[in-house]
Amino acid sequence: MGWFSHKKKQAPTLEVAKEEVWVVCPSCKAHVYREEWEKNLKTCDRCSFHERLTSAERVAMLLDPKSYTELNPRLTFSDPLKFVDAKGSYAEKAAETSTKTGLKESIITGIGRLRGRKIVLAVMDFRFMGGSLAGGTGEKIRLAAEAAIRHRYPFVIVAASGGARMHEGIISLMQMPKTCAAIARLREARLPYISIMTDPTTGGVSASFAMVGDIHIAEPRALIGFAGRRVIEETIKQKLPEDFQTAEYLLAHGFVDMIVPRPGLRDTLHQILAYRRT
Amino acid sequence: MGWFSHKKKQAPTLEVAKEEVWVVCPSCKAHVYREEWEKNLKTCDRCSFHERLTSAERVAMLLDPKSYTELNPRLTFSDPLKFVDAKGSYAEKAAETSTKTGLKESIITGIGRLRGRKIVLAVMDFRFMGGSLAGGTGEKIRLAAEAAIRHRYPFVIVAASGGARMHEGIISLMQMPKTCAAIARLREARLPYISIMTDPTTGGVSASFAMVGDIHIAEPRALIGFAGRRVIEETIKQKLPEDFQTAEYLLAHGFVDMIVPRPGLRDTLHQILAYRRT
Amino acid sequence: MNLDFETPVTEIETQLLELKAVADPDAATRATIAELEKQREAKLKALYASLTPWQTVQVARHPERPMLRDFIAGLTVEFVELHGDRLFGDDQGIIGGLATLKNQQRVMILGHQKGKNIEENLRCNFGMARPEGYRKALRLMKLAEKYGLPVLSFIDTPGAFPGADAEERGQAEAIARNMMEMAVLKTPVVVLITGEGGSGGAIGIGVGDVILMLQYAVYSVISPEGCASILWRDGSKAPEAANALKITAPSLKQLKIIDGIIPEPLGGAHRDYPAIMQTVGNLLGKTLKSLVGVSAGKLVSRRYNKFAAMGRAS
Amino acid sequence: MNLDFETPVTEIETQLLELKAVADPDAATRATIAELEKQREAKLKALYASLTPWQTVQVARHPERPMLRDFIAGLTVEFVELHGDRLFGDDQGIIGGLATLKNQQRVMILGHQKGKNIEENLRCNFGMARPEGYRKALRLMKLAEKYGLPVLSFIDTPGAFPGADAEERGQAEAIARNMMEMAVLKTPVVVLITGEGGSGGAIGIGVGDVILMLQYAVYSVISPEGCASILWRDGSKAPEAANALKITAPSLKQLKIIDGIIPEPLGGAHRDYPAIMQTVGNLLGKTLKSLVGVSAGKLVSRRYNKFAAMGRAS
Ligand SMILES: [Zn+2]
Ligand SMILES: [Zn+2]
Repeated sequence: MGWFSHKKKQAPTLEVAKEEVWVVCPSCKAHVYREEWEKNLKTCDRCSFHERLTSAERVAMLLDPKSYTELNPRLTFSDPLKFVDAKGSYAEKAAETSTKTGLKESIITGIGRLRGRKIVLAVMDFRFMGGSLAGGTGEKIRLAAEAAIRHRYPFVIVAASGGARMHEGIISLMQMPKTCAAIARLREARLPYISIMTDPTTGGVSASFAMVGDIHIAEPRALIGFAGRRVIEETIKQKLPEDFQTAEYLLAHGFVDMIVPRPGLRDTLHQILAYRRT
Repeated sequence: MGWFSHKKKQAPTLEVAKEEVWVVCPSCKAHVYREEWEKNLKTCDRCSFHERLTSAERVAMLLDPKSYTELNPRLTFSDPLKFVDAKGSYAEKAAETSTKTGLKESIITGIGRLRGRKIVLAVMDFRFMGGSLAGGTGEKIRLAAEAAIRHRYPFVIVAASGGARMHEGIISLMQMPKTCAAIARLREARLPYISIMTDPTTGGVSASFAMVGDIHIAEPRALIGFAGRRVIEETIKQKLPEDFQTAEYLLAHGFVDMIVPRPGLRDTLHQILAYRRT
Repeated sequence: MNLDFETPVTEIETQLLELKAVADPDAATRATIAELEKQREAKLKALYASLTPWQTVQVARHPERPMLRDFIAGLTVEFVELHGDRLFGDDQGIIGGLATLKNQQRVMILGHQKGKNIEENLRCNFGMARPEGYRKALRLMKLAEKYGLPVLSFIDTPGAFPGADAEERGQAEAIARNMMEMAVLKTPVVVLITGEGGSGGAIGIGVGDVILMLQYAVYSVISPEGCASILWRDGSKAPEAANALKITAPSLKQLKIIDGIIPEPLGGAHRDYPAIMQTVGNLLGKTLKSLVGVSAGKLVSRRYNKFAAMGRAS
Repeated sequence: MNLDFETPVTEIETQLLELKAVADPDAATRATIAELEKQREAKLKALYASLTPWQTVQVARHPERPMLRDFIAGLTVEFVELHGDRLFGDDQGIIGGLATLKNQQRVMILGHQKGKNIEENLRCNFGMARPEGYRKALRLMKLAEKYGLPVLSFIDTPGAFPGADAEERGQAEAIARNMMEMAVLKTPVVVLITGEGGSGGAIGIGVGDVILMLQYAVYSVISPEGCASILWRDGSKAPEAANALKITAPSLKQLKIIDGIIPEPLGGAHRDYPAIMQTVGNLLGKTLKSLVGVSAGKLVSRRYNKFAAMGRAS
């Protein structure tokens, strides 16, 4: 849904020379010691720019070391529509992406400990076709939610997605109700379901599992929204304000419980999850 | 809550000479045959002005003849605060009103048939201290809701009130949660609860049982609102639009399901109540 | 009003018009008229027997295609419209209310409402709903659950309204919440895609026990134009995108997204309202009968499994 | 900052200030200071032993009276604020979040938030909430129900905000819905009136199992000024109205509207934050302990009976 083009504008890659000791913040251009940049989990404490993380980095940052066992590691993308577009076949493109990233789909799910507490964690990965929501993604979320219910663990999801993956057409669209039906079961089981919205959380993902969390935590400045900015501007024939569809905008409009800089995420989650008494 | 003063402005009495064959519509001043005025249940089909009805008129207009048995007819106002103001004692004022109107409180409740179907009907009467909500009013609504649950009849309420009655102070305020708790029980019992908002439905009544109906039916041009118009204008230091807090305004803003001219109320209720299958 | 690809038919129809305009036509003229009518029907049959997905999109978007109020007029003997979301407003892009079908079955009907002219379209925003529309729909569905009424959800929208106000008031939340609540609604839900199944805007009221689709309706994660402009870098490649996206009823039936295809009269529903009403009415009657006896628990678990199966690596 | 009726005390305090300003006071000065302090306390005790309802209103509205964030700071070891109603906005007139009390009891705290200066008051609208504030409160209460957390609702508001926008977005609906849902919330609810119990604005988050009230708080169906301007035709008759309306804690306890009065330190809570926090903390702890074991069903039926009894012709 109009999000891939977005990739170029929003996520300037990091200008860094391997042996360089410095990192230049893509947003405010500040020069930051590489060490400090890593310590701050690739965020800029001057302008709070948050660089995208891989799912592996996300898991490492949230869970206790060596506490993570992946669920459904072999579940991979499928090609229900035998989709071919101007750039060739979806199956090939996905296979390529898979080899390049080592990922089998746009999400990894598993069970691990967060400061000692067992949780089910699902983490999307923008590198796999923009973190787009497709059959495999929805299925892994559903299976993870079922695992949470079986073990009675809280379920935490980290959204990072350009929306539904067009290449799987209607199957991708159906992952929206499918994941929401799974979240409804979590609610029935009175299990905590925390949604962490990172940059970007858009389209079909914002309009499904990401937006029905008990508690919504957004990373600063994350782009969170349903319709594409350009589509909206064409519709209303006006420029949108700078902060439109940012985490801060959603906080002001009532859709996000809190904005937590990345370094504070793990402790905040630990804090919140202690409040479950059912 | 600031509504009595309202009585003078909003409800111009009917200029009619007993033996006159004409009635002058207080709103558009049209001359209407008395017979036609009565046939239209005291409404003007030129400007849709709806004159206030007494509770007895309301019952007669909605229920099949001789099908109405009153519930708690002897339940009367009480004076928990022994309230006395500049105009004297509340107890005396209420007693006077009672003698003048034959009413014991601002509401009458009972069981009757609406085109053959048994319902519990509660009808407020503006003549009794502006239809204000006080201890006796809340208690009769609660008891009526309990009767509906016992008999598994739908509950229909006709609101006509200036809000909570100051003379019973906090007791009046407590009728708001008390009635809402009774409505919650109706919901639990899956019994239809229809709220008919007539002129005026304001203050504590609009902010309690009148506004949590399965279906909201408003009479045309009825004044429906929470805070007093004058209070709001003082707060925002601006004049409010003419249609502010009218039934039509609430329809546009999503708080009323439909506006039904009085002559059509009985059939509409009959229509709606046929849809209950639990 | 005929579609571009129906030009062969249009030509015959223009001739027929001229001939029929003749006051009292002689035998020869009458014979030609009959012949032309036979040709017209054959042409129409041929065209509609091999519609391409992109042509199907045109039929699905036909301005005279029956819209929700037409279905309500054609399928019910009574409709009591209910307004408002009890929170913010009364969106005209989604309407709904209590209804009695011709077979006397009482239901809650809701769905997208498009306009037949510019004035109606401005009022109902071309069938593109705002959050308050989805929240009204949810209120009506919960009311149906309370009264024990089955829900009939009609889908025909280009998509959820992509406006700044809609975004501001939580279009994403409204759609997500609807799907979650519909997934566990304790009453039968029948979904009928009649025209355009516009992505999130459609699935926002599209979770049900039985999903039916009119023969020439379409249902897609993105419009063919949108997909073409992104994956083909060229909006004019919409026909290719339409092919690739598998958005027609036969494809969706094959992909097990829908449960039934409702045949349309020759040349599409817009050419014969009574016929489509008859077909839809019968199928709805049967479908409801099959669902009404099922316990709420069983309905909900079957619903969960139905959507769970969509996208499982078969 | 002293109140008008405290002028006798203020006089003594001014003298004390002067004397205490003396660098190293001689024995005589020290004796006078001690004497004056004894007199000050006696004066304060006398005044507060016989506060009129109208004087109580002044104390309840005192700008330095502890407000919700003060109670949160004083009663909890952890507070995780939660924002937004997931529908329209994040009202600052009502705030809430997860909290751990000093006795390690985990709760959901919510309530009206007033400001200590004009800037804060503009942000939180003087503690007068809009519909989105009540809807945020309801979301947090439902979350507490899901997590099995008791709810602590702090009341301190002049009333629900009487603005055109608040009316437009359904202030009446938001308050009515809250009372209905709180009536059947399947978790313990403790309500604490700390300052002004402003009519509908208060009861909108005021339905609970135990209703506690600070000694000098007030709780009324209408402000004394509002009542006076209507029933006495003269706003300056507020003191009479305050008497007639029975809005102080003792009267409300007698009328069985509240379950307990929390004693305040001499001269009101604003004169000794630590003391009031201590008292409130202890009572809350005990109250919660008494409720936590009770089944949800019993809580809800007792709640129903509690409010049913209010106004029954005794
Ligand atoms: Zn920076
Ligand atoms: Zn008139």
